[in-house]
Amino acid sequence: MFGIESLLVVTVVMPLAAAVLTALFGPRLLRSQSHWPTIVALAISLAASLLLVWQVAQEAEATHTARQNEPVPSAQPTSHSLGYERTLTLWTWTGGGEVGQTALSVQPVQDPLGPPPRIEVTLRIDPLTAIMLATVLTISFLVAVYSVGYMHGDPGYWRFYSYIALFVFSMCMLVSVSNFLLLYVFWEAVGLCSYLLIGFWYQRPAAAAAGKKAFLVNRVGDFGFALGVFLLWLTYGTLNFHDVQTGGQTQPGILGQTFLQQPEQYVGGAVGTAIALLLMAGACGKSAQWPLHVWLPDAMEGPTPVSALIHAATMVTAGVYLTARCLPLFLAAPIGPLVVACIGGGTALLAALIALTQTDLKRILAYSTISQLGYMFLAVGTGTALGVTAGMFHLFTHAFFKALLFLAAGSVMHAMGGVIDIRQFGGLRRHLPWTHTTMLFGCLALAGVVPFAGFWSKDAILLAVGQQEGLVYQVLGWAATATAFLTAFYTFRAFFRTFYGPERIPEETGGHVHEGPPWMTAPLVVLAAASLVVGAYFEWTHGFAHFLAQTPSLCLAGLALEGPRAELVSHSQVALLSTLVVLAGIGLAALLYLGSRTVLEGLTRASAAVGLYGLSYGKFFFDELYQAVVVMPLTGLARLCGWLDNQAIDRAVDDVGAAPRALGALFRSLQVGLVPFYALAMILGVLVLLGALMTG
Amino acid sequence: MHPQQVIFLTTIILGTTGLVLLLRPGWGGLRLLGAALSAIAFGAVLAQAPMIRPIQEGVVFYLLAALTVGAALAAVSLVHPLYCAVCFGLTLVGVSALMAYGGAQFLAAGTLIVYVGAILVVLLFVLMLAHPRGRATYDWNRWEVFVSAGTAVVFLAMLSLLITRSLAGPEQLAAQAEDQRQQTGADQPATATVPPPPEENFLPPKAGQGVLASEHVARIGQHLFGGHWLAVQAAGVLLLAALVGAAVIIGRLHGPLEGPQQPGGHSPAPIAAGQAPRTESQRNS
Amino acid sequence: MNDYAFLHQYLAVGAVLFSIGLVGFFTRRNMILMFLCTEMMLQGVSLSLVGWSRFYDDFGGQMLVIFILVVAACEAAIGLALIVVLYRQTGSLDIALWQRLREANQPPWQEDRPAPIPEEPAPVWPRLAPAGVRPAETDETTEFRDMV
Amino acid sequence: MLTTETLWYLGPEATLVLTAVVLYLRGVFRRWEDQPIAAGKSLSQDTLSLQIALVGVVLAGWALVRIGLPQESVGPVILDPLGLYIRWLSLAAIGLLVLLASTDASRTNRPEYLGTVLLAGAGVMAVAAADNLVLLFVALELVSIPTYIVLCLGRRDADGYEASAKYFFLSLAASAMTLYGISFLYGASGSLELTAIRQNLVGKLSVSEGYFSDFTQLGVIFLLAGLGFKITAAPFHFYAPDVYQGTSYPNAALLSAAPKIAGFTALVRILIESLWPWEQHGFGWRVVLALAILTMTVGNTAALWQTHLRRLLAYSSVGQAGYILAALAVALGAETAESRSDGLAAVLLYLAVYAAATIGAFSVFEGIRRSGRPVETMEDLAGLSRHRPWSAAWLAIFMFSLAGVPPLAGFWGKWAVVLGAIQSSLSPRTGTQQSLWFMILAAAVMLNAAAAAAYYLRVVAAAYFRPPAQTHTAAGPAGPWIAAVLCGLLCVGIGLMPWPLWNTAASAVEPLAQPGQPLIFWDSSDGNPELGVQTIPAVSLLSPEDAADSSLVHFVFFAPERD
Repeated sequence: MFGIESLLVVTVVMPLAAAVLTALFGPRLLRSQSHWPTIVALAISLAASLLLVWQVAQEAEATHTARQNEPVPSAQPTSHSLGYERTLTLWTWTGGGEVGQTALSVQPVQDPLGPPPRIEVTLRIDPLTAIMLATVLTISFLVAVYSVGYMHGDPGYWRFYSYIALFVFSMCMLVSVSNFLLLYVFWEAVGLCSYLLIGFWYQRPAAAAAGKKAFLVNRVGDFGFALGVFLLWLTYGTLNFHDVQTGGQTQPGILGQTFLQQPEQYVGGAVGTAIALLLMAGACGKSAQWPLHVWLPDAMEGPTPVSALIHAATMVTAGVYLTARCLPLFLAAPIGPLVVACIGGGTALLAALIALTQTDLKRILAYSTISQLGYMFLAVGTGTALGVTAGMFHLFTHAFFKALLFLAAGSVMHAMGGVIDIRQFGGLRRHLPWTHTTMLFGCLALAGVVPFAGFWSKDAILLAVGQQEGLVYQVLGWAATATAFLTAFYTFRAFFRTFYGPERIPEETGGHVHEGPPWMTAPLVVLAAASLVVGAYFEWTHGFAHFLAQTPSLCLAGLALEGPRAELVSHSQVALLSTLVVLAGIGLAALLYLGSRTVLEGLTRASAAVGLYGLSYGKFFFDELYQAVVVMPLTGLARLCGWLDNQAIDRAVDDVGAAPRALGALFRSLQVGLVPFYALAMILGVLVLLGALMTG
Repeated sequence: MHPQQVIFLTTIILGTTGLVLLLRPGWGGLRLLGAALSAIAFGAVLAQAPMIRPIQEGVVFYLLAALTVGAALAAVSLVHPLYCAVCFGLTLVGVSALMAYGGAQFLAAGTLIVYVGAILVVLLFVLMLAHPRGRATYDWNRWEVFVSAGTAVVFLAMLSLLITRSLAGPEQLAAQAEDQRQQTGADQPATATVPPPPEENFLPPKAGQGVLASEHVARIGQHLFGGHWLAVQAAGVLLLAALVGAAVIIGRLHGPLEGPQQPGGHSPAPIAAGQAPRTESQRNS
Repeated sequence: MNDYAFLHQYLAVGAVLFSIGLVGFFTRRNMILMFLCTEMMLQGVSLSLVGWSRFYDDFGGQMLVIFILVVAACEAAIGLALIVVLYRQTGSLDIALWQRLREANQPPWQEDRPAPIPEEPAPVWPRLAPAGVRPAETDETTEFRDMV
Repeated sequence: MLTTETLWYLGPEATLVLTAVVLYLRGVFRRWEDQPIAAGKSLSQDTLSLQIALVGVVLAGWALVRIGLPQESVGPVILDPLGLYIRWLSLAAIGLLVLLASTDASRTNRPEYLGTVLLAGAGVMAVAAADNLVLLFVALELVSIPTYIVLCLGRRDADGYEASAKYFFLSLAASAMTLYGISFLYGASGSLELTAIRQNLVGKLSVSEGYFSDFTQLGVIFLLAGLGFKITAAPFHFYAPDVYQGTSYPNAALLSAAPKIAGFTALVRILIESLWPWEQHGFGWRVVLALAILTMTVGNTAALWQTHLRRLLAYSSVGQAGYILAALAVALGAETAESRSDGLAAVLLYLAVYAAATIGAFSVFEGIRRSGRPVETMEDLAGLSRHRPWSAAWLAIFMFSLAGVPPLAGFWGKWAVVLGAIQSSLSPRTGTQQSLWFMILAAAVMLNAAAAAAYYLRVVAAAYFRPPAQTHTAAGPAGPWIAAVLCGLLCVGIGLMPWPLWNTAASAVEPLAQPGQPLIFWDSSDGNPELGVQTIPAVSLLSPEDAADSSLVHFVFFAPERD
């Protein structure tokens, strides 16, 4: 009953059922109880996914052990598979042509019309998917519980839960499909849910504009992604991840065993680079990496649980997932990993710099998210087993503490009556003790203080980067270290300004500041505990790395299965350095925000004098730049087209359309209501006919 | 210019002018001029037809035609509606006389009896009932006289041109045959070098039912109750419907009239909207 | 030849009557006169039919005329009833009063200027001469005096 | 010769007339004092008259079923499939109108009203059976005169009287023109019998360009003018919007059904049965084609911004008349028997689907009241779908059918028309100019259908999408409702299965469309035939084979087979 396939299906289908149920019965029947279908479904899904992780771990271990024990016949290198994967094909959609016509060939198919389009609607489970599923569902469940308190009384309550459930379904499908086309479909589906949830309070112009912006910016990336998928199709003749057995023949999937065991078969050169860059464009859009990072801060217009779930923990990590999943494709491209690393490192530093001066608590966290995602890309961009593991590990831990931070910020916001500007409140620690404590955990984790989760994963990233050869990676390593310092600083800047200092309560609270209901505090506590323990546990047990290493696409020949572990010496060096840096950041923040104001003001004035402050506060003016370079010309062009359309085409069409109206007005104007006139008109008609008879 | 076109244009110009003059009241002697011009125009229409020969045989016809057309003109142009009705009666007399002259004695009698004896009398009755004081402004005020007269005269001119055009060929054939007969003697058959084709090749056959025969009325009866018996029955149904309908329309047989009528029923309520703004006194002056 | 002459003349008179009826139908606003004008049009048709009937020596045309008579009688019955009802509504026989039903955006037709009513001279009735006054002599009386 | 058998075959008409007489008698002998007139409510409960009328209609239908078609000539009537089709159509329409009139304002004179409606129905059926122009004329008057009466009875207020007056006077003028046309036709052919006209015309020199051809064409012109009034062909349609607006819904339904059926039947009888071989090369089809285009354009464009429902439907009926005229033009201008048959069948089919949809629409409007008063304007329909969802649904069906939306009956009517026009224009034997004209006709029909959809949809939109202000209620008796349901079923049924009706129509026009023997004609290449005998060569009858070879022969006509 609890076979892996059925567990997978249950995991995926439950949120969909909840979404449909809530959408159908929410508005009339469930109303303020609309959260129950989602919460129950997510609980079931969560349990199933945890079970799934456990079973996958068992089976992967068994497979691994068996494979290690058996002697590897060198003559038949393909006799055993790499890693562990199970696929479940729901159905096959063949867009014409006979199934099995495709010639078995690992050669790239050059003829675009050669193979018939053949789409396998297949779910897959492998360690990468299992980790993603567990992460997504854990956070989703906690956020759903939290939202019961946070969204209480909202007129769109059922709508919210319906969207959330739909999002979770899409996200689960995104990480568990085994086909690029379906990946693209659910890639768009999560984007749609994100759009719907950012614009959840669509009556507010800012929310509507933010939703639109997110959608449009994502379209840019998605366009690249779609081109990448087309190029994959043209290059490989299939879009499947896995190999398909048809009629005794094997049709190799892009990320299937056939290719993985002969990684030299991956197309390199210009085509491979193009594929990698196009996929990276999609990842940049979804994960808010430079230069497509501008939508994420604005996405904070959505409800805070949405920010926590979608824009911190799950959806935005889809880009990292995609990069990790397609790592063989990136490795095949000459500069693929380097581009990924550069974008990631640069974005990390850039976002951290912007976060320094922001005053909106959620926006600080949003830039922090961008920065941390940059870390992950940097790690994956190293192209080593250590790097990928570190990136995925950071993704995993980051989900917990960033969700925690957002939920805590939401709690603050909830208590402050919707105010989120850190200049307007302060010294809240007495009023919000639970929030204070849990957010402190989150901040420590984000800053990377021993032994919180962020410390371990960030250290792993720094280590992985530091182990790479080459000047670029060295620079990136130093940038990452600087980012760590900045992260610590801005994190605690926000923390201190919120909870310490003189007590300031904005008027919107109505003098009634209180902690949220248990629905809200319970997830905070759970997440705080997780922020404390997950990093240390998995780091010490090496369970995460070991488990993840069973993922097929990470078992590439170029990546040593059991790659060189970090030596203890370098590990301690990195840990020491990062701890020092982080402590410096925290200390600086304490000095500036807990101590005298004069230092802070002096520093601010000094940085403002050289323009640095404005640069940071203005988010490096990317929005303005895009406005000037992209939006304005496009708007001008659109205006021109619109003018042409209105004045030339529409005018012509209107004139044609007005002809019946004019004719009708003419004919109606003859209806004067007088009998003699009507009779005269009749006779005039006869006269015309008589004239026709006379002349011809 | 073809003589037909001359007559065509003359008819149009003279007729329109004449009718406009005739139909504009208050112009005194000009109306007489208009009547004269109209008579000339209508005479031109009649004059396109070949003369009835011998002339003494045609004189009666021409007199009757002049009477009919003249009375008809008077009927549409006279100011006083009672005079109009009387002149229409005169037209009917002329028409029935023409019918009798054309071999339809029964119809002549019927027209006189039905039209003059029944319809016209009822018309007069209603007219006098409605207008005990005689004329009213609208009785003779015109609606766009020029356009109406022009339209009707152009209509007549085109019609007459078409009729003349259609009949010209057969008339010419018949005249040729007549000439040949007169040249060769009345009792001799025609021995022309180019004999005209027999009529039945280009005209519908004549029925030869003896319209001008002495037992005219008997034959009418035979046809009426022979081939057209169904039409007679249908006409009976028609009369029934008309009688019942007239009774029901006018009768207020059952129940009150609806609509904007006053409860008393006697004081006529003017139509409120859309009517020309004029007072009761103007209307009935 | 006279066949054609007769036919042509009857058709011409019929057309003239039809046209005169049309003129009257257009220009008269008295409903009874309008009705009368349509009857005049029918008379024109009847004359044409009689002409054709004679030309073809066929009774069909005369049959039709008989039924025209019948139909005219029916129409007269209905029409007069209708006219009386209409007269009851407005107190007038003017057809131009009935123009309420028309296109919504059309202004009502109005005559631009009412035509003047020609004044009739007051009738002079013969009067009895007052007693003791010698009646004025006319030509008539002087002319016939010696005969009396 | 008229025999008793003839009367037997005219049983349906006789039944209707007798029923009308019974109704008139009931009107006379009814005990009016029993009815509380002052209360003003119970007079509409005179269901007995309604029952009598319905029984009469049913009996007439039974008689129609019983008699069928005679095998041989039975007297001076035409009892052919076309006549049978028209009689069925008109009888069905009359039955629906009687049902529709059950709520009518005729409540003061309901027996007379219903009897007169039945007489009008008998008139339409008599038009279909008339074999000569005299009976045809009297039958047409038997449609017209009851219509005057019904117009007067149906609505007794200023608007109603104005509508009656307008219809009456203009109809008089139209009658005069019809008669004038008949007289010219008589003059051209020397007979008033429909078949004799053809026999007298065909084969004579006069029919081509000769002596009396102008008379035929004059006759066609005046007949088109007079009958064009009945079928609301532009420019003879002017009365229609005013009269429809001023009268009640049942009267408007009667006006849109009975005179149209009668008028088109008369046109088909005269133009096809009597004049067709002549008309093919005459200018008849051109005139009809031009009238068709003008009519549909006038009706559909003028309807676009109407808000009064009856006025809108009046313009709609003008536009629909244009489509039927288009089919008639196709039949007249057709070169082959097939396309002639197609055109005529399209006329019949379109008449049926039009009658069903338009009577249905009027029934729906009659069946609802808004705050106790009939609906008049588009605004009155607001919220209809909320209050009377079924009425709104039926209304939508009728409007879609009138607009010609595919799954409904109206689509097949337009389909037949457009198809006929296109086939005529593609006919290989057709001249270039003729092809062009029929192409223009097809384009005009399609353009008009597109433009017309706008205002039909506006009605539906008004019923469905406008916010309701007042509630709609039913009008009381179920008559209009039943009529609407029947019409709706017809629209949907014909729409789903058009072939039975189409086959019936096609077989009904089969005798009319039979091709005849080729007949020889004369050479008119060199002359002006009206100027004299010199240009007329000797007439010779050639065999068909010779005709095909002879270069002298310019015109090849088809003579009827039946003689």
